[in-house]
Amino acid sequence: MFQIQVSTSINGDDTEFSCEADETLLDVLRDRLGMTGSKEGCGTGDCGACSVVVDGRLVCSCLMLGAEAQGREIETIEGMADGTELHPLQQKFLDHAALQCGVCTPGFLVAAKSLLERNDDPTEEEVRYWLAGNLCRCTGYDKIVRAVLDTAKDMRKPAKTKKPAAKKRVKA
Amino acid sequence: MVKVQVWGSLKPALEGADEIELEAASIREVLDQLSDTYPAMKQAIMRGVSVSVDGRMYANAIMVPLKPDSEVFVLPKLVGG
Amino acid sequence: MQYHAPATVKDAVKLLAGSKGSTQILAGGTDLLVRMRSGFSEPDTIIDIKRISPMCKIARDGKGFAIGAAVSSAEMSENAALAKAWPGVVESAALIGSTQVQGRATIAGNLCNASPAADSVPAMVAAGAKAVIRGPKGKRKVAVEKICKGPGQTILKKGELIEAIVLPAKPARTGDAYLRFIPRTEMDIAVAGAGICVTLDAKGVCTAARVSLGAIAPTVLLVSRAAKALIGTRIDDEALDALAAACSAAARPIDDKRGTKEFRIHVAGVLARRAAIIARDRALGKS
Amino acid sequence: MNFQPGKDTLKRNFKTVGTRTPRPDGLDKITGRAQFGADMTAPGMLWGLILRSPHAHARIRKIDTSKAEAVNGVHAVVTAADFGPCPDGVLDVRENIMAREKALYDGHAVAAVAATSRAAAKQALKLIKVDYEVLPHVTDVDEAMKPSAPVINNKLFTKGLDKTPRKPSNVAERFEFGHGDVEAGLKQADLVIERTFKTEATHQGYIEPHACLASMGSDGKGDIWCCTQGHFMVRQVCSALLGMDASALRVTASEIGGGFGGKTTVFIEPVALALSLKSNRPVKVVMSRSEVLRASGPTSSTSIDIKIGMNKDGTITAGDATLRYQGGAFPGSAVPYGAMAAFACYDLKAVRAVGYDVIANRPKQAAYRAPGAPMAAYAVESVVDELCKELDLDPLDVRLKNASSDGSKASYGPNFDVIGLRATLEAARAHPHYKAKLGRNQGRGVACGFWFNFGGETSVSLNVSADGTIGLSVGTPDIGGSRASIGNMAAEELGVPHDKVRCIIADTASLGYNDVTDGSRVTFASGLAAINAARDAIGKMCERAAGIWGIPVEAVTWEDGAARPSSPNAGKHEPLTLADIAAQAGATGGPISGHCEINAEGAGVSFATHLVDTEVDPETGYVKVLRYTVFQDAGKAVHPSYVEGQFQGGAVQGIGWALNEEYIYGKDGTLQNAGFLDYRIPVASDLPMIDAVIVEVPNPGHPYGVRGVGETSIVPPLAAISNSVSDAAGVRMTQLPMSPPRVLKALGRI
Repeated sequence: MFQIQVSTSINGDDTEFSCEADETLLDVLRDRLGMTGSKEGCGTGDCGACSVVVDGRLVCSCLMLGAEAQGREIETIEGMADGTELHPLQQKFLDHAALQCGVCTPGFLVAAKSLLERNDDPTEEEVRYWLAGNLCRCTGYDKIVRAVLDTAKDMRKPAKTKKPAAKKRVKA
Repeated sequence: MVKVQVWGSLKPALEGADEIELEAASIREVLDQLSDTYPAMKQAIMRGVSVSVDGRMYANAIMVPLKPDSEVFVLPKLVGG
Repeated sequence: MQYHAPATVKDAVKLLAGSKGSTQILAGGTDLLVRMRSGFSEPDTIIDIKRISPMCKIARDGKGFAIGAAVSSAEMSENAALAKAWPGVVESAALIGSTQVQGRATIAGNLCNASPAADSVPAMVAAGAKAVIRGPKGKRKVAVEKICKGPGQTILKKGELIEAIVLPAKPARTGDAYLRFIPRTEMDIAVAGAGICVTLDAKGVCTAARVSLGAIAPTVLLVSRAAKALIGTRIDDEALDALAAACSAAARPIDDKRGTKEFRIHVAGVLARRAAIIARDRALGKS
Repeated sequence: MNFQPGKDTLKRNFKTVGTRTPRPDGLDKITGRAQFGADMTAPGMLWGLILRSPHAHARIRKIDTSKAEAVNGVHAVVTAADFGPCPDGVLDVRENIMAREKALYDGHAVAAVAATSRAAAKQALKLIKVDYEVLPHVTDVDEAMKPSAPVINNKLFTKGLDKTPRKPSNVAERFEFGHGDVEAGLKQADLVIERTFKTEATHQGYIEPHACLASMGSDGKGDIWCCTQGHFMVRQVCSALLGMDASALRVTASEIGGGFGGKTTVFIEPVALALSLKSNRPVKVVMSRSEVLRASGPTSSTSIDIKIGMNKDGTITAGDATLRYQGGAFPGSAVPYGAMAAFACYDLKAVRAVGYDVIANRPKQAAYRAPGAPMAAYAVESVVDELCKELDLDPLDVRLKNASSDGSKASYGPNFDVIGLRATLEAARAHPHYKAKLGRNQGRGVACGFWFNFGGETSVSLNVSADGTIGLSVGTPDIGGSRASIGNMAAEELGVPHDKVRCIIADTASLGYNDVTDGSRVTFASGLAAINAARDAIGKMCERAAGIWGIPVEAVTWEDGAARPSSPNAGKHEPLTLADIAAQAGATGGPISGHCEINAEGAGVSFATHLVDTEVDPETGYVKVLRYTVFQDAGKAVHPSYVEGQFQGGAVQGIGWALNEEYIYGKDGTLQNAGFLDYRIPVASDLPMIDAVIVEVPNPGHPYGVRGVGETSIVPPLAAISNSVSDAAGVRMTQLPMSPPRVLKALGRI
């Protein structure tokens, strides 16, 4: 089988890989690039544990081919903290005990970050619906929702230093 | 004497007795005597039992000391989730 | 398996017409990749249409809209003009799967997947949407309700693909709505769905209506008898009861893991009634 | 130095215990660094895949693996023939991990391959030819008990009857519990209600599928990395199945992405090990979600009859239950625990619970959070609720009137120690939720629940480093934050800040045996062992201080993290802190560590009361959960955030069980909904916040009063929600899940 050569950007790093045509982006991240922070809970887009952001858009990496990553900009959980500085959501998840087993946590963080970049003042209902595609079996979601709402509140505080909406550079 | 009861479906194994009294200083002695006296109990004990002593549950411990008036209850082996 | 990402519709059609074995178009991929993983679908060739720029755009088509086949439902929700004109269609697309799925899923893909439970299809049918089909012999426009022949089957011929979905200009005092029933609040496939589009005259009397039902037959249905129950009325309780009865009567569903036959028949009527109220209020400018 | 229940006094003033400290594994889990079961790789690793039966019940005439073996990249193919004789205790496990003569359920493993790529392994699976003779099957519990049902195991003769039957059947065993004259009790009652209930099987639904990496050398030594609730159990079972010395196999528990009981047994680990043995390469096996649902262990489906008598004043005169639990293709459903737990919340003069353990063509059930109890509580609490309604009595008053309390005789036999059921009921009655107004189509439900909670075999090692920090090794995989709570208990005991203690899960070669993480035992038992280990280390540090000061050890006490002379008579000595002593450890006698190896006893039972409001859409049967409050006795909440987390998580799993989760089998006996799309666990938008009220009635069996909290929280919700929906709909619901079609049907709308 011929492998496809792909050049892409992952968390700002230029990355090249080769993959089979039917390999998903999740398989590539985990098995070829050693980035195991994105998890496979279902492989069918029903659990959100593999959530990544592609060109500013939240997607399930299990529902995207590795080959489709050509020229795209991909953000994963591994790029969420800035060096040792945690993203505010990460800190709030710790503060609120918003994780138990932690296997769904990377997906929730990536998805919640994508929400707060679009809506810095979500209602509880908006948080719940945005995150409906991220399954958690341990927490009953209560502490996760609180952590996201609390992060939004904190991030709004410093004189509207609102983060710019995620960069969109769709190269079609 | 230690008072010993067993769970409902094992009652026939005690050959009609609702409760029996034994001289025993530990769970091990209770289980040994039950096994020796009642063949049907032996099988159940071999498959595994939990034992309650004065209201406290022991899943797999036989060396637990008993008081002379302890109440012992033999139950199926417990598992959890 | 081969993967192609052509840059033009022409190239895509050429690849599609010339491919051997089974070929699948990859738009959002949210159904295709699931089928591939379960072994249901084992294509020899995949043609990714997301590198074809016109297919990634929502264009004004006269006074209507042409929604490229690679446009995600999230992009539809973000298009203010589209959401204002056809809220029912946009909302139906926003019901497909999760936020993550909506970032990829397309209504053209939803249609081609040919599931009777596809959320966006009854809404498109009610709105009078047409599919623009491109193939080796050129272009044709077909009403959305005519695309699916049965579960998993479409009228598309070898070498053909859907280039865009076209929504007409919205007539004055017209409102559309789509509602579905699922056991949870999100993440399920519709157990039943109802899309309604109504046009009222200045007095609030319904002059035109389209009623479409999902998940209650092998394909999405356009139920003219149900539309007739609304036309000439003010969409009052009596008309709504007649609508619900007509919808239940038209439903011929199956029992499956998602719902029973009797449940689907009943709920099809309930949903149609509720959707009609929303559509009516939208036509009246109330919402 | 070990804690003596009943003799030692309980500690009630705490510095670290009871605070909400950051968890030690937190950073790894929020950055994606934590390594779960599927995240490990090894040089030269192969991918293992398992072929599964598409039939519910079929004789395996022949398996031809020759074509699969010929696929390029395939290094091993195994079938049941690769698993030889084994001890009786693991026979059923051996049959379950690889079908031998018969495939007993849809999804039963029949063969496995290991190849250099997943694609090659997938291709090889397709080339394995299995010659099946399809047999009649049965999946429903009531059907399986009928004399006309296909007999799944012709060597199965019902145990627990007065006389062992001559004919085999699908009924493995009968259990009976209770005391008093039930018939007389029912006769005395002003009102007797009798009802039959059914519940469908549900799955634990952990988000991380089973995964393992096994490596077996030709020298007979092996390693397994896997997500499990008990790596010592994995070692025992795998070594027994492959005829290895237990100590030749080292098992390391990865981070575990949820278990809830489902990871207290093995499915893929022995298969991966056998593949590794055959290929002489490391082999990784990861289940797909569909495999998890088809072939790991869900709960029992059940059918339950309840008869309860009540007087007009609310006194329950007698309770009678018959419980039938289908536990999949092998004996061992949780029916005895269901029967024992059914009436545990009530202090009854006459009570009887009879349980039948039934086999059917479904995957072998595994433990799921308080195994067996939620369904039994559902049935009993539904009838109690109906009696309250019929007699116009307040459901909390009636429960308080009949509640089990300290010293009362439990329905399953023994007398209770100090228990907190009343405290939870009183907390519920005083809570604003109980008085809040309800709207149209809305209803309120109340229910109580009980779970035993375990202790069990536990081993902990606590090492004092030269810089005065602590390494704490425990052997119970952390499924919900237990490293934080255990580390905090050690810090409390030693008198050091919590962040000076690092708690890890040690592998099977580095620590004594530990029972699995189950029965809500870890914070209790590993915590108790950690406290004992800390006391052991303190004893040693006091000896060192005594040596340094030249006074007898009896004259040294440990307080606030330092050794101090116990009285002025002992002489004037500046306190020696833990760090001071640690720095001199080498010179004063060598390294200092504390140990504890125990069979932990004294686990305190736990009770909860749940309150829930729902709204029913009378036109669609859709149920919305509006408000939910959990009141549960934690004894002492070591880490309140994770105690609340257990309450909330259990309640929501119960909501799923009550409303939408179910195993749906087709007429052909195959599972119709083997995915998260149609196996519908609750999503964030389905739910309100879950209020968690921690009640603390200290357990006399633990130095800090700790009780297990993990399991009780799933016991009341099924009944609480059913009672709430019944209240809202005005009709008694008797079947779970209360999916919209069932609710609509109950309402008479369809």
